[in-house]
Amino acid sequence: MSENQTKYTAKDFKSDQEVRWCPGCGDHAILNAIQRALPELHYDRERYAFISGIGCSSRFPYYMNTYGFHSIHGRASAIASGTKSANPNLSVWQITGDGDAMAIGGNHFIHAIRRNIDINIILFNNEIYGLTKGQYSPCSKFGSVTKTSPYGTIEHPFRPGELIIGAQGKFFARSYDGNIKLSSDIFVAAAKHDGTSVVEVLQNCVIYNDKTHEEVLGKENRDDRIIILEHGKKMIFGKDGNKGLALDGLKLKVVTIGEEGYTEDDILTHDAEEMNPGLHMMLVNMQYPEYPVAFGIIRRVKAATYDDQMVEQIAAVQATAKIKCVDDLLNSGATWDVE
Amino acid sequence: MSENQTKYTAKDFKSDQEVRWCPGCGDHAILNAIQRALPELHYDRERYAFISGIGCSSRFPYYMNTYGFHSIHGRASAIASGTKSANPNLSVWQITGDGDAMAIGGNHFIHAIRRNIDINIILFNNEIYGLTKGQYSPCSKFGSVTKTSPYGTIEHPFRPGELIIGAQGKFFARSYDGNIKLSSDIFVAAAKHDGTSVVEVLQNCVIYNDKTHEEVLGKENRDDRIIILEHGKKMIFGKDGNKGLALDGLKLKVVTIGEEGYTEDDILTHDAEEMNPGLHMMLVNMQYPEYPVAFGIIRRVKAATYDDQMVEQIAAVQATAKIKCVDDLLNSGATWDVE
Amino acid sequence: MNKKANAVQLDEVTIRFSGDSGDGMQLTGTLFSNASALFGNDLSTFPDYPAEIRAPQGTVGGVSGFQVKFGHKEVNTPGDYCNILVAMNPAALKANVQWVKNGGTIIFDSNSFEPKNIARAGFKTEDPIKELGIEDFNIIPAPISNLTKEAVVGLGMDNKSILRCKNMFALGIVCYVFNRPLSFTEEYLENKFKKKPDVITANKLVLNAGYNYAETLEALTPTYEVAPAEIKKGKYRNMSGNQATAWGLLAASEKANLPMFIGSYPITPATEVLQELAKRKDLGVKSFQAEDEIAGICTSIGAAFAGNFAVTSTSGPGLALKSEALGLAVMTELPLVIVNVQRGGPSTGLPTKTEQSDLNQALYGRNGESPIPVIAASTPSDCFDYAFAAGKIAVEHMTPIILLTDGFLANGSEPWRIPSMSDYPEIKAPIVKEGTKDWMPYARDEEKMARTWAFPGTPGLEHRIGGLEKDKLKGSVSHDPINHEEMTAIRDEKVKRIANHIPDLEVVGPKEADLLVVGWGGTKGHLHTAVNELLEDGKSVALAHFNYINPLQKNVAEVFARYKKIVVCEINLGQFANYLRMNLQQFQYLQYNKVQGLPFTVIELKDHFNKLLEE
Amino acid sequence: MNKKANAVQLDEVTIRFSGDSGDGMQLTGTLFSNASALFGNDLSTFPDYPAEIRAPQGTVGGVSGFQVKFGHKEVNTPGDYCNILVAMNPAALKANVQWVKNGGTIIFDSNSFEPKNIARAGFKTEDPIKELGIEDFNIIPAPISNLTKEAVVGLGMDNKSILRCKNMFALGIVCYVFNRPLSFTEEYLENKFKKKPDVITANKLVLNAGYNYAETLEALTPTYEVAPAEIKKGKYRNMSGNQATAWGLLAASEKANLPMFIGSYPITPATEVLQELAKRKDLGVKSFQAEDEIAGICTSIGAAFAGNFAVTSTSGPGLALKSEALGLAVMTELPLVIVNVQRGGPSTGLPTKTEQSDLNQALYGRNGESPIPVIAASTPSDCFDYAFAAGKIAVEHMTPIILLTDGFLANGSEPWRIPSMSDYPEIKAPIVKEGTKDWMPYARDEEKMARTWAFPGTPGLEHRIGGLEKDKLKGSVSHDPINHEEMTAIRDEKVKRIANHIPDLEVVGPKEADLLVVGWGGTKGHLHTAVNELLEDGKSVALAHFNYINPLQKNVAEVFARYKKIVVCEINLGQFANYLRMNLQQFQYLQYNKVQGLPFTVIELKDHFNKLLEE
Ligand SMILES: Cc1ncc(C[n+]2csc(CCOP(=O)(O)OP(=O)(O)O)c2C)c(N)n1
Ligand SMILES: Cc1ncc(C[n+]2csc(CCOP(=O)(O)OP(=O)(O)O)c2C)c(N)n1
Ligand code: SF4
Ligand code: SF4
Ligand SMILES: [Mg+2]
Ligand SMILES: [Mg+2]
Repeated sequence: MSENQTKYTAKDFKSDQEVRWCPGCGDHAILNAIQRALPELHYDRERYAFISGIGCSSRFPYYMNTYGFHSIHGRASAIASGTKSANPNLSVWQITGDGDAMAIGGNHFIHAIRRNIDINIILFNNEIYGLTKGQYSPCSKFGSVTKTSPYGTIEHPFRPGELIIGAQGKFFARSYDGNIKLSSDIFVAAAKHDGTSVVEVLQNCVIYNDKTHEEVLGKENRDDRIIILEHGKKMIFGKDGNKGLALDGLKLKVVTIGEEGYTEDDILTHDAEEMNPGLHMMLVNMQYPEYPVAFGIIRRVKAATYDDQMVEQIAAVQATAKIKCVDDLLNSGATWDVE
Repeated sequence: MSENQTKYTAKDFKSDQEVRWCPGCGDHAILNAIQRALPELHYDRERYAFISGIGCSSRFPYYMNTYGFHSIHGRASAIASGTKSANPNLSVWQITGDGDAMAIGGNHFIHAIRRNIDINIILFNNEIYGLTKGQYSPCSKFGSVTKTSPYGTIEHPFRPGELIIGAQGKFFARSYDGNIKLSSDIFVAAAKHDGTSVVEVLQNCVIYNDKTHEEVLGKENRDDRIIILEHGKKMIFGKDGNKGLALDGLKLKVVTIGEEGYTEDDILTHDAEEMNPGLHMMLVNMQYPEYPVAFGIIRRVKAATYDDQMVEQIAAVQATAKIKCVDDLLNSGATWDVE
Repeated sequence: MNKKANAVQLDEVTIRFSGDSGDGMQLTGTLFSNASALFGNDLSTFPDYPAEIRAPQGTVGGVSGFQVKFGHKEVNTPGDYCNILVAMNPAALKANVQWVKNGGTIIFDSNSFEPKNIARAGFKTEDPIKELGIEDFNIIPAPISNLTKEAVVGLGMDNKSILRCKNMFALGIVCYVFNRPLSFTEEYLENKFKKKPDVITANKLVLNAGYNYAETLEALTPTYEVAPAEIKKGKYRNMSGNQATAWGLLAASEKANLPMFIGSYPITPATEVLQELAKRKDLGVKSFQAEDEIAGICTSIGAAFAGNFAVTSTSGPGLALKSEALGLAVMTELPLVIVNVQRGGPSTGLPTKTEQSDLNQALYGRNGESPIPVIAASTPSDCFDYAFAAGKIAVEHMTPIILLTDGFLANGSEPWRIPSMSDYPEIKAPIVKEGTKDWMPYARDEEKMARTWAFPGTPGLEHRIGGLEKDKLKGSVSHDPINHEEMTAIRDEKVKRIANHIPDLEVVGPKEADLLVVGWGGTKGHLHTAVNELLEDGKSVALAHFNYINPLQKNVAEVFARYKKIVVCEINLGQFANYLRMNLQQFQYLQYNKVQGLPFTVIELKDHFNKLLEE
Repeated sequence: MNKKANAVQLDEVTIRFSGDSGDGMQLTGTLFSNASALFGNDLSTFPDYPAEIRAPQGTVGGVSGFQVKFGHKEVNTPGDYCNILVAMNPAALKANVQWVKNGGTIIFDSNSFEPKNIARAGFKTEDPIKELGIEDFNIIPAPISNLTKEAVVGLGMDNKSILRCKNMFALGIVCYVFNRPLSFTEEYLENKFKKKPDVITANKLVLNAGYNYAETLEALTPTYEVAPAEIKKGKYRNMSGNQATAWGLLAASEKANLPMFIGSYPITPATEVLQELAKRKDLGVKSFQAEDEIAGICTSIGAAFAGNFAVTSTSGPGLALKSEALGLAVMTELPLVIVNVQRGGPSTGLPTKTEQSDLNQALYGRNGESPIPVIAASTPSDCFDYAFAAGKIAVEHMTPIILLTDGFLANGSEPWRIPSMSDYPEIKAPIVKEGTKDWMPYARDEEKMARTWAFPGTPGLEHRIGGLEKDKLKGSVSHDPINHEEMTAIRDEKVKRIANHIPDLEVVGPKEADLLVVGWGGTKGHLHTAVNELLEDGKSVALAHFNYINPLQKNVAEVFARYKKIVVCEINLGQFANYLRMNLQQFQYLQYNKVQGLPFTVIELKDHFNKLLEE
């Protein structure tokens, strides 16, 4: 895509619509993060299209002063795929919730990812259906008590990153609502990546699933329970910056530098661009308390995108085609004259 | 499930319906393999329910002298989940094609797997839509020329095993139509496994995608291009039984025993029961020519099943419940008398 | 509680409680309604939630309301306009003033009427009362916030917790005005907050403070009394439409002696049906929250195949998604109840509002000739009976059936006399027994034309079903042209024959009259009230309200023939009217339609009927 | 090619080619048809595929047929019954004998009539001719297999390849009988097998062998001649319904000057629409094979949002799945053409057979008040025109529109005079230009009531659309009751106004008559032929065939009023008849319905109409 001069501030992306999320909802922060990210991207404002399904999170497009489409539940990936194919010159963003993307929208979601169509999917994961007032989602923790699971769920939750990689995901990153800087940096990277990029943002629903991420993201302990990965950098974390991830056979292991003989050299260096998904899979699957939860860009690998190839294939065929218009077509092949 | 005396032969599972697949279609062999497997299982015949979607492969239930349901395109996983939940005492099998399971049926497929409901899914993968006469499927190789891709597809195919593991798959095995013994053994193991088991069977469609698996499965070279994994056994393959898989950092490597200093000790031992999916993911992703393609039971790990837990949860609640019938319910909670 | 001497006797009263979403107005309304029910009034309630997303505090978009009408006669609607509005903030006043009867009473929290809140609510001046032109209403400003704070002084509560008790102050006021004992509410608080004695204390203090405040307040005297209604003796409970639907299905499952399975996906305003059933593990319910609506119905079809009493619940957009699978249920002739709680459409439409516009979809929304019976409930509590009826038809006639309710019924509630299950008929499932000789899956009984049901697991009955056309006896796939024509006719006739098993259409009012009002489903309360009032005025009018839609009852033509004019009233553009036109072409149908996401008002109905009578 | 002296002149002839799925009967039929077209006959063809799965060789289930009727007058149907049946094996004879005219000619491969094959076909005796009771037909056994082998002796071909040429032998025979030059077929073979000269040689040899064999065969003399039809001068090509649909859409996209996007999922019998468009990368078509039908329509909606000419194609079960998203297209008022190629229902039904039973679904299969225009094509080649018309309406009226065709049209074909695109009207998309001041997304033009279309990428027109109810001007979300009622009325009226932009209903036959035959969609050829024949017999009958269904044309009532009786003929249980009842209640409608997965026959139509005329 062609790029222009920076000319926007976050404010330019605010629409005139009153923001209607609950006070304290994590969605507000994510909205801020996107509005902060876009000015970094140098696209003209009219080239953005924000497309969502249904859910609290999916109200998002109304709050963006860009083109927007608040569609129907679960179908945003398909609609966004159509929009991007129809006009590859647009910067297309899908906004979706854990229910919207992974319950009813699961099929379109994995197929968009498989096709590697160049859209940016921001997945607001609050592990609950917010808009319908608190039923469990496919991401709710095992045993969650919700309105439809009064005795606790009996379902194993999806781990979004794992499913995405299983669906041939080429770009996966994780952030959380509270970290606007991290989110906004990741959104910029996601937009710059060619192909489907999925960013899971852990988001707090104050009303129906308050503090679901607290164990990991609570301010107290956060530094010891999360790791923010950066491509090319050592996998180091912790309040004191002395913990790290090392390899133990085929598994990952948390070690403390300077203890049990571990030095910084033993710590793995993050390679987001490795094609083989093995290690990335382990990283997305890390769960507290055994591991810190991984944030940042976990996987970012290059591959042909659907929209580019569509354009190229059409151009290649047209370059040598005999049929240039419908009249040509109608008169092509077997015809005969009646006189 | 309770077990009975063996009392059946393959013939007992043949229905009176004329088998209507093309002569030479790989489906015939898979039918044979299932009819050979069932007598090993000791269930009474009436406890089997075969449930399919739509596709050539999905005609399968008609040919089985068991309960059967030839449903609608893509929905077999959901229907089978309902049948199993309604009567956990049944042995429920889903028969599906690559289009049925992974195109239109993708969402139900990954959710059944995630829930780990105890059904056996046999996925006939011919990398094409057979019944509709030859359009590409989500599993068709990149660049495939088909009726809907006259200039070659521009889509990255799913690798079923990878998607299944990404969806929290607990049992995944791979076989091919030509190997009735292998298929039948795997079907028996799949049935014995508690939880969703998915068996991908590489199947040849002689009419619309002939020889799509030939490069790997062609008789000539097959032995050097596939590896049949067995739990607890070394990962050895090749015509001469001297090739094997070893670890190279975080990656797999094909080595020849006795060459470059490799001995049998360097060869990995297959552990299908390892919970961490990292290595299993690498195994399902092995592609010729870099690697041999893996067959056999690649992953088989234990986890709570949806149907068991549903039964247990109901039993636990009922054990102490005050409400035993609808009259109790109607009279429970806040009521008042009008006199 | 001392009965006040100067209490004014009223026939019926409508109160609307309104405030911010967080103000607890639904609870306040419910508690007041329950107290009134306990007192012996008949009543009807309806909550008016804000649209899906909680708007910022203090804005009109975030206002939540709850209306209750109670009376000493039969009460069939929650009332068009209210006599009393309780408004907890300026936004609540603004949003609801249109629903107050001319000259009605407005009690509001005067502490919240300060400039910031007034501006937030979108008033242009600082005097909302004047701006709204309601100076001559009975305006009662009450310093609710401040008095609430005072009431709990010394308990050491933080401000937020204190303000959460405001609603109890309002409730206290209203209880005083209508002479309702506080005991019921106090009991409720004690049960609800068992583990938080502080909360109990605080709430009780505030409740009583409100009561006492009202007593000392001149503006409120005289107090009112709505005498108990003369309602049938018995044990009562409050029932909302969704709860009644869920329970009616449970009743059918019990009477059919089949385990219950519900496969469903949450959607407003149908979600509570799933939620109610998910609670009922005690009754063995298998509730399956599916990944989407398609899986909702497909798991249910799978469960029906396995021999369970199978149900799926949804609202309009979800029913659309179920269309394809509905056809499979038609073709496989499996029993299945589809509950559709209608909301405003098309598309996502107005999800929290009521409408009757899914009738066409229920009747025709499938490929091919795909007949499905359709019935509709008409009051919150009769959802129980029609859910039961749907279950009975499904199982006995071996067919999917669609039960239509709507947002108005679903969320509305009314007192319900608890029946005994022994009053309900058995449901006889045509299950094939083990050992049945020469059984054929698609052979059917002569009368109902229902096929029989063989459960997987039964030895000797192994068979295969599916979505392809079936041989009319063996059920195997058949491409035979004549067989297809016969099966098409059979499926059609099977649904038509249900008419032999349902009660006749009954009419409210005279057997012959100038005007027959026709309605169906959730409009019954309003139509009934309007027609009753016209009858009291001596007008020549009657009401034929439909619960059975496909097939129509057998006596409909005979009923219609007795009236000079027929007007079909619906919350849509005339879907039932058109359905009548094609089924009973011999009559002329006038239409009265409203598509505002709201129920009819009795007033507008009466006006319209009067006009028709004069023409 | 020498014109034979003793050739008998015929007005029209119907031939049916039949054999195993692998016998190449579709190709044989197509080549013969093309040769006839080239010769100047008018014609109509229809393939009769076996049901979805290839049955084992030699069984009745595996028989594939191709029927062509050609004549020197206008030919509107592929013929009810055939004059000549070509049967390549016993199963083909068995499956098709019911379609041979009494006393007709049956040419069969006598070599294939050996015991094994006879048994496979399900004959009980060894003499199929006798068993079928057709001894007095004109039975012509020809040793096709053996003579084919002889013809290529010495070419060193394997048996399988040789037998693949059998169909050319049969073609040769028929070409001789009807005096068709072989040159056309030879040219075809040369083109098709350019890279396989051996195959060309073999096929040509066999073709000529068949021709020569027929010449020497007494039973076939005299030969027949069907003189060229007097058809309009011009350049012609053969068109099947699905191809015509795809190309008509391309034409609309070109005339609208918008790039074309199709999001679709394969389904019988609609798949070729997608396939045809997937080929057209030369014309810039973006074809998106989606993961399911929902994604098919949703990608198209996304493309329409982005400013493409968007299309989605499917058949009944797929349309059911698109129901919910159709509502979104209605609400967002985006242009979108939905092609639905009807097949036998309900559910999977009879996927390879034709039916007209998706009309209800097209009209009503959505939640809420969700009006969508519906039009239907009526011949294989006029699919082009109605696809074009659908595109024009969609874009100019800013609406989704459903185009109905059916399996009979989709697979049938007929010669088509190639038009020039300059004969087609421009399509004017109401696109908003950059710089438009004070633009509002839901403001609309007075006449059509279409809103305007702002493409993402245009500076200054940033806006948001969606499935929630819209403010009638700004397009933002609105929960206002009155706005909802107005928008409901606007959406309804917008579709009704299309009636101002479509041609009037035309009648075939007299302006007034005893009987008006009414049909719609794919039955036109048969109805037309039947009515024409009755008119020739001097009967008082006329035909009103509908292509525009919603809205109806403005003159329909006026037309209907001129006839004594109206009979509505449909391949369903009466969906259009019911639609007419509710729209034009003042008329009485008789019905004539058939639901066998087959088109009407002209004979049964005439019989029925004659009966009605006599009553
Ligand atoms: C077809 C359909 N089914 C169901 C719904 C009801 N519904 C709306 S949003 C939602 C789930 C929302 O959860 P999520 O996507 O996680 O978003 P959140 O509200 O948590 O941000 C559901 C079930 C709907 N609108 N449409
Ligand atoms: C709702 C719906 N959409 C589309 C179809 C058409 N259809 C039938 S089978 C099929 C794909 C079959 O492919 P696969 O599942 O791989 O089975 P195979 O025939 O290859 O065994 C399609 C697209 C259908 N029957 N129903
Ligand atoms: S309900 Fe939860 S997710 Fe929705 S706006 Fe409120 S806090 Fe946010
Ligand atoms: S079309 Fe292909 S998959 Fe289908 S029956 Fe024939 S060979 Fe098998
Ligand atoms: Mg959520
Ligand atoms: Mg396939």
